[in-house]
Amino acid sequence: MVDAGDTAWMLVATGLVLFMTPGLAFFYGGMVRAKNVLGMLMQNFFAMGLMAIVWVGIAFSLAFGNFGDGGLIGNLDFAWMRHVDQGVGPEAFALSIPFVLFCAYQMTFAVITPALITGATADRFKFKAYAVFIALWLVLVYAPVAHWVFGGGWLAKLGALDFAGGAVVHINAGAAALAVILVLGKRRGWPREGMHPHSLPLTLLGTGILWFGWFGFNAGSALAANGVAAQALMNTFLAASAGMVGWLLVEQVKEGTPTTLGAASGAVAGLVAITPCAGFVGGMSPIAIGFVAGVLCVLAIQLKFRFGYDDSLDVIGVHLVGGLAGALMLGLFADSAVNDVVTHEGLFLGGGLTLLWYQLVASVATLVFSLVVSFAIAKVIDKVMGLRVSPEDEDEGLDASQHAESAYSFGATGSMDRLG
Amino acid sequence: MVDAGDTAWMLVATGLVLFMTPGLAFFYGGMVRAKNVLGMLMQNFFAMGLMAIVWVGIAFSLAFGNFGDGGLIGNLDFAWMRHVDQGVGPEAFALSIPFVLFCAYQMTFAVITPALITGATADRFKFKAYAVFIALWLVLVYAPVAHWVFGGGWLAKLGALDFAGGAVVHINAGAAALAVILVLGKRRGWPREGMHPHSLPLTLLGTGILWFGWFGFNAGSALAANGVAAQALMNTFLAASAGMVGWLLVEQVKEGTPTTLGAASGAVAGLVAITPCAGFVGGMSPIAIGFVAGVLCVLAIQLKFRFGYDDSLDVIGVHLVGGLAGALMLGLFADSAVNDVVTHEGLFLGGGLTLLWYQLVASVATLVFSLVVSFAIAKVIDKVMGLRVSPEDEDEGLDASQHAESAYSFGATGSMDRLG
Amino acid sequence: MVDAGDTAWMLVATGLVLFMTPGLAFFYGGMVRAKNVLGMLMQNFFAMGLMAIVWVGIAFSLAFGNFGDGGLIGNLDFAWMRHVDQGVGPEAFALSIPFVLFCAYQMTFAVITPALITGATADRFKFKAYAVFIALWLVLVYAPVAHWVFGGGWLAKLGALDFAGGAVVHINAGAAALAVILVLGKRRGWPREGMHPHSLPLTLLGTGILWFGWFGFNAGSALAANGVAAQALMNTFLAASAGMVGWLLVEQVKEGTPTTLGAASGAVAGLVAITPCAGFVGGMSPIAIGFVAGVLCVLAIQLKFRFGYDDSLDVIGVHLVGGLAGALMLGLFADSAVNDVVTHEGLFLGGGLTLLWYQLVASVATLVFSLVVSFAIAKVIDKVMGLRVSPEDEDEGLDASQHAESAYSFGATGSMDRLG
Amino acid sequence: MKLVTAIIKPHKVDDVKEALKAAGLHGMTVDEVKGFGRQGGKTEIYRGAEYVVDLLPKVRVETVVPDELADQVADIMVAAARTGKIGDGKVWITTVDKVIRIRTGELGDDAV
Amino acid sequence: MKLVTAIIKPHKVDDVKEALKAAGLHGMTVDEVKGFGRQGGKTEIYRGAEYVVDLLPKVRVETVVPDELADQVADIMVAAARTGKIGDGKVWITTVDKVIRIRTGELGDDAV
Amino acid sequence: MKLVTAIIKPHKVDDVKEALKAAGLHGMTVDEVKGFGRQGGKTEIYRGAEYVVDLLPKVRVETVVPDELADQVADIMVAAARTGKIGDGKVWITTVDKVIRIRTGELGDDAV
Ligand SMILES: Nc1ncnc2c1ncn2[C@@H]1O[C@H](COP(=O)(O)OP(=O)(O)O)[C@@H](O)[C@H]1O
Ligand SMILES: Nc1ncnc2c1ncn2[C@@H]1O[C@H](COP(=O)(O)OP(=O)(O)O)[C@@H](O)[C@H]1O
Ligand SMILES: Nc1ncnc2c1ncn2[C@@H]1O[C@H](COP(=O)(O)OP(=O)(O)O)[C@@H](O)[C@H]1O
Repeated sequence: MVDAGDTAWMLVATGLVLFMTPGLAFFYGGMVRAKNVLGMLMQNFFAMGLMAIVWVGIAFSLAFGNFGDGGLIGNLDFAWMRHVDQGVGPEAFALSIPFVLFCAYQMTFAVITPALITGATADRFKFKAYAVFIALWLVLVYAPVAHWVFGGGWLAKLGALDFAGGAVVHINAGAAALAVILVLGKRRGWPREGMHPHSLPLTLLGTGILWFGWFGFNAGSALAANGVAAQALMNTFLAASAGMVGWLLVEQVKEGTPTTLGAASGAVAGLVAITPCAGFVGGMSPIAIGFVAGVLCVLAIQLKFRFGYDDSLDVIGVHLVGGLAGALMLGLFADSAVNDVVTHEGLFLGGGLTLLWYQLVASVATLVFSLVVSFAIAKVIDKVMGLRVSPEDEDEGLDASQHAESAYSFGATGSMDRLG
Repeated sequence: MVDAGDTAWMLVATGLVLFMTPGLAFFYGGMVRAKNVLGMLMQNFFAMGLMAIVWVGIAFSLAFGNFGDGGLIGNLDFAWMRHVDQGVGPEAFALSIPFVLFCAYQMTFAVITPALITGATADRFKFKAYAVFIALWLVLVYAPVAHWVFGGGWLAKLGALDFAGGAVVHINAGAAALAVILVLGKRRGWPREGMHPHSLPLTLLGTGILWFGWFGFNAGSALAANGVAAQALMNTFLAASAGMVGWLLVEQVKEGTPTTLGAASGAVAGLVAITPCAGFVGGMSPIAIGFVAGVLCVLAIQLKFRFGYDDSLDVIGVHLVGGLAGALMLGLFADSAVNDVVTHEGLFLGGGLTLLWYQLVASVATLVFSLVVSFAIAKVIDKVMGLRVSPEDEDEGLDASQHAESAYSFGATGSMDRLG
Repeated sequence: MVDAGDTAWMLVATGLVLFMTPGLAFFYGGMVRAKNVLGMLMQNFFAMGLMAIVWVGIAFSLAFGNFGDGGLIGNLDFAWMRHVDQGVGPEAFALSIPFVLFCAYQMTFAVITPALITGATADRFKFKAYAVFIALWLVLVYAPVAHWVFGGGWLAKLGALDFAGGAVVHINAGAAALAVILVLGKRRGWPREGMHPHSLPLTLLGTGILWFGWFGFNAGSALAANGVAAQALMNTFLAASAGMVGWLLVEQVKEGTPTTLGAASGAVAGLVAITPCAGFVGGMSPIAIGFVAGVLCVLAIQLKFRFGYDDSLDVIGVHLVGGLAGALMLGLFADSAVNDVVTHEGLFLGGGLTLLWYQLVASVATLVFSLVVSFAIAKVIDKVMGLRVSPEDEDEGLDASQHAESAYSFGATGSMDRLG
Repeated sequence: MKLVTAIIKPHKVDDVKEALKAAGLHGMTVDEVKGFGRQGGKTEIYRGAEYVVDLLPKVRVETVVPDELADQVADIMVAAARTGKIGDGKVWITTVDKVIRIRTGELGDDAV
Repeated sequence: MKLVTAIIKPHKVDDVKEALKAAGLHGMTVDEVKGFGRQGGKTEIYRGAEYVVDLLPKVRVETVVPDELADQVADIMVAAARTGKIGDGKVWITTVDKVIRIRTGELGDDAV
Repeated sequence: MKLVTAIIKPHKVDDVKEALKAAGLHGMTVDEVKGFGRQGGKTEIYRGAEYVVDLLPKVRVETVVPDELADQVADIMVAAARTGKIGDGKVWITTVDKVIRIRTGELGDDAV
């Protein structure tokens, strides 16, 4: 039966996660140069447009059809909104909210996950190629992985845990980001030139919205307004805080100066790492998880200079590494007192290595699958229509070249005359 | 009896709709030139100040007093907060939330509706005249129309449907916008000069907030955390997405370039059109409704060049046209399986032309009433105190001339000395 | 027992109050000069990091341990998250939500209260000294005062009322702000030079977020989704509106021009004043309270020029004065019909002077305690590590000197070369 | 060659540009500056106190022209930029020793 | 007439303006520029890596003055803008052939 | 002394800076300007209508150099800023009567 309290919370949680995509747009948008900010915002906002339609059209059904089958992919039972109505949905889902709300809530995940990739591909992804890429990616990569984990597929059956999408969202998007930039190549001038943020206040605005929205992302994944949701919210908060502190401490030690971008990035790193753990751990664990993630990620973002791939805004360093860290640390901290879904406790709670092993399997499977399929999609698109803008367009910036706009006009000398 | 779940949702929904007005301020504020941005923000924020007071003072009572009388206007039963308390209110309202919360929720609509007008009148409305205008407008135009539709007045009795304010909010504000600009006249230099947006990121911020807040606007109009609210949220999401895609497709075909402003505007067009339909349609209908609205509105905003009225930021093109489109499309798509309030189904669901006819009556009635009375109010204010700023003030910009401020000061040479 | 409706609301309310801290960051950040904006944002965001950890580590327990003892400070029962779980907590709390959620909700207050101080100390507080200051302050000042009032300490026992933190948050932070600036001294150049806002749109963004979030702050303080929460939300809304109108009226009379910064500040003044009253008053009282606060605060911010202390962004003028005004006006307007916790009604409702006296005691006690202890902490830190940046660092700005960053880079000539 | 520099009111940029175009000139460079002069400042309100902002927005227009056109171009600018109100700005002429078009290396009159 | 141009540190603008005012000068035009010089750059941190920003914010002040005042005005500016630390900037003087006040058409010394 | 002024494309700033450094020059001042010229404008779309933006972003580079270096410096700038496409900009040279280093009061060649 539909419960009003649970429904109230999930209505809001859906809104909160939806709001994260603009938040992500600003987080990334502030970090690019002024000539590319609209390109970045557009890619994120456009995901809110296109992904929603692809989701209800087919991807939701591929992810959640045949729920609990332990398999690789769903079916078409729910495609085109069939059976997606105000009832609580098939019994297997054990929902206390309308099924249509469950679908909308999951839709917000399907919007933001491909959008995460845009941070790595910043400043050079052709808009139309991007649009085609994310449409294919949602169906061919996201939907299956979501089925494996959230849809009762083989990883769920195996016993791997993922509360709100450490694997489905962060490892998945991070691996895809790596695949796409391997095809795209580096930005012109990188790494010699410092392509520094054009507006850190915009990035901090994004951070604030992300943090706020992440309460919906993680606590909403309880699918009810209950104790687990409350615990997930507390854990989310603490991990973000600890991630920030961890990242800043490393900066302080290494450079002598904590930065605002570091504060923002550290909080996000903590949020990423707590995502798989949010409803499964308790006590001070989230502080440990967030702190480790903050420290790890600030070190990980230096790898791109070593290996020479241009992960422009550090999607791999933060989401892939942070997602892996979180998924694995769940194998250390999972606590059955927090959530009885936890059947094998974490290593530090005396549960041995079992869960850690499952977590490793789930992480590696997601990583490899996403990397390979995403690379293939990117390659095909590159052949067919070109993945990257021309050098001239890149120099001019995405705003002018892809959207015939300019982001800012503060001065008095930007006058235009209407043509035709 | 007050239900905690429903109350939880409506507390939040009230907050969400409240947050839309700043969202609208940024949506519009980004589109004006840098010298007018504070003028725009001020008009929107000031609506949050003044309208709230006028609402609880008298307008709420005029809108919702004599609930269900099938008449033209309410009475003074609830004026000055009388009987507006923590109980569920008069039985006719059939509320499961405190009446004071219902009043607050409706108040947010009374704040944003007049604020919508400011997009059309950008850059030239005298601030004090604006303040007087919206105060009178809320009482003389908004309150009666709200009574007709939401307060159980003649349109409700007739059988016209309006879930969250297609007529009350969008047609109403759009028609008022047209009336006011007929009195105000065009901006100096328009249409020769391109008065392009000074900060598209600000506009996109507004878009993100509006989309987020619109979940409260539409799903909140269920007044409970139930299946209808869930359906309304899903529909709202999909219509925004489809509106964006529709608008961008037209841009792609016409100009070869999709723009970020187009993405923002298309999403808003979809949101406007779904507003009257949100809790009455299901399945893939919201995608059709949003898509048609996106396509229609991008074409409609060209009308101002044809007819020579300066609807500066396209309130008429988006809210009036989008509102009409939504109200009428409800006559096509209304589905009694979604909401048993629907007694005559839409044309496409085999319900014939009845509902479509009611919708047409409601739309035209609202349009004409708002146009005529708004025009009269604007004319009177123009006579008494002048509606428009002087040409010098307009050239200088509203920020300096109306508020003695400047919006931005990034540089090092903006020093000031204190006088006196 | 945990109630889903109440829990749904409190999950959201926690998110809303968390979101206020970024809001505050932008509200303040827009008001400082461009060279100091990151310094300001960092101080606020960093509070979200550090304060959360200090809170669950010890301060929560000091504030809420020994609940209802009528004493001066709590104990260590809940330190380190002990007993902070998914149950409803000790009976004395009479909660219908998980105790861990109560702790998270209160945590958001512990984050924003020290952050409020940053407005007074703008442009000159050394970042590391700030970090140490707020950590000590949370434990030595905030936790005890929270115990006195929210934790059933001596002021609660006495009969003083404080719905959502007029004393605990606003008087407390305002007095601390005064203490710190007495140690810090004035900004270089003040008051001769006008250090005007670098981005009023950013300040208005902050205002919008604060207003939105304040619904969670005040209506959330009901700790349930009930009639009192609804009333608190309505009161919060109206007081903000009336505060804005009051402030603007004074500007209109004094200077002939209402400003957008005035609109923002007036709304905040109204919100501050209604904070202690939100769940205890009804009818039109919130309009009176907000209006008086708006008028009072716009006059109060001139005091700094008279007395020569540099309260940079008017924390004292708005939070200390507004908080005092609200706490005392509760002694006038408290209404037992609104909330049966009110045992002595306000003077205007025929309850005599009793409550007013309690309110005065609570206000003065908080003010004096906070002023004295905060001053001592600031002095000690100043001795040990220096509280203020060097004159060169101040001239260069906090962004460069404290964080080795610059906030904005709109142009084409900000290129950088990577070192090492 | 001569360099004609004009400091004008911002909203006059388009008029000056059009006037130069009409006179057959093919290039100019503009930037936003702030001017202090007889015009005095404007008053802004901040926190209820009045402040004078005495550096006002202006635009600098620079155009390099052959010697014989300099006076004429200056006059065109003066005419196009005039509002008759205080703060209209100045035009001045300086001598340029040499001018080169970067793209082609052309010199002198051919370069502009 | 002479054009005296100064490149100075941003926080010295007010001092220079006051000094010119005190010397009875009625006008100047300023704009924000970036300077590269002996001062070297400042270090910024981005993503844990250090970068040098070697174009530093400066302000350009231009004032047209009668020939006989040029040296004196240059000295006033030098005095007002000096901090003694590297990066204080330069002042240079060039010759102006003609100056016109837009509002009135006045020429030469009358125009400034 | 001579003042060499270049109007160049924004993304050429670093190249020009490096070229000047390589040639042993110790200072320059740059600012962002907008240029109108043969290059024509670029098209922006606003609300489904096309607009031409005919003031394009450019950067002005100014460097004061000893007389004998002026031509050489101009050539260096021309070479470093050239893309060969329309809109590359101009370089011009004017005569400086006097130059002072603010910090030390040094004059002429010693000042730059
Ligand atoms: N001596 C000067 N040198 C350089 N620029 C000047 C000078 N005098 C005025 N200006 C510029 O011209 C602008 C207008 O000058 P002002 O004295 O206010 O009015 P007007 O030119 O109408 O007499 C100033 O804002 C400043 O930018
Ligand atoms: N040769 C030059 N031509 C033009 N501007 C110069 C030149 N040399 C220096 N500048 C300007 O003067 C500023 C200060 O110069 P710098 O060499 O750093 O210090 P200082 O003037 O104290 O010796 C530079 O940032 C630059 O703007
Ligand atoms: N006569 C001129 N005076 C001053 N600046 C000029 C002049 N002509 C061109 N410019 C500047 O040089 C830039 C490039 O000129 P343009 O004519 O477009 O191309 P090109 O220099 O390649 O022929 C212009 O944008 C403008 O800033």
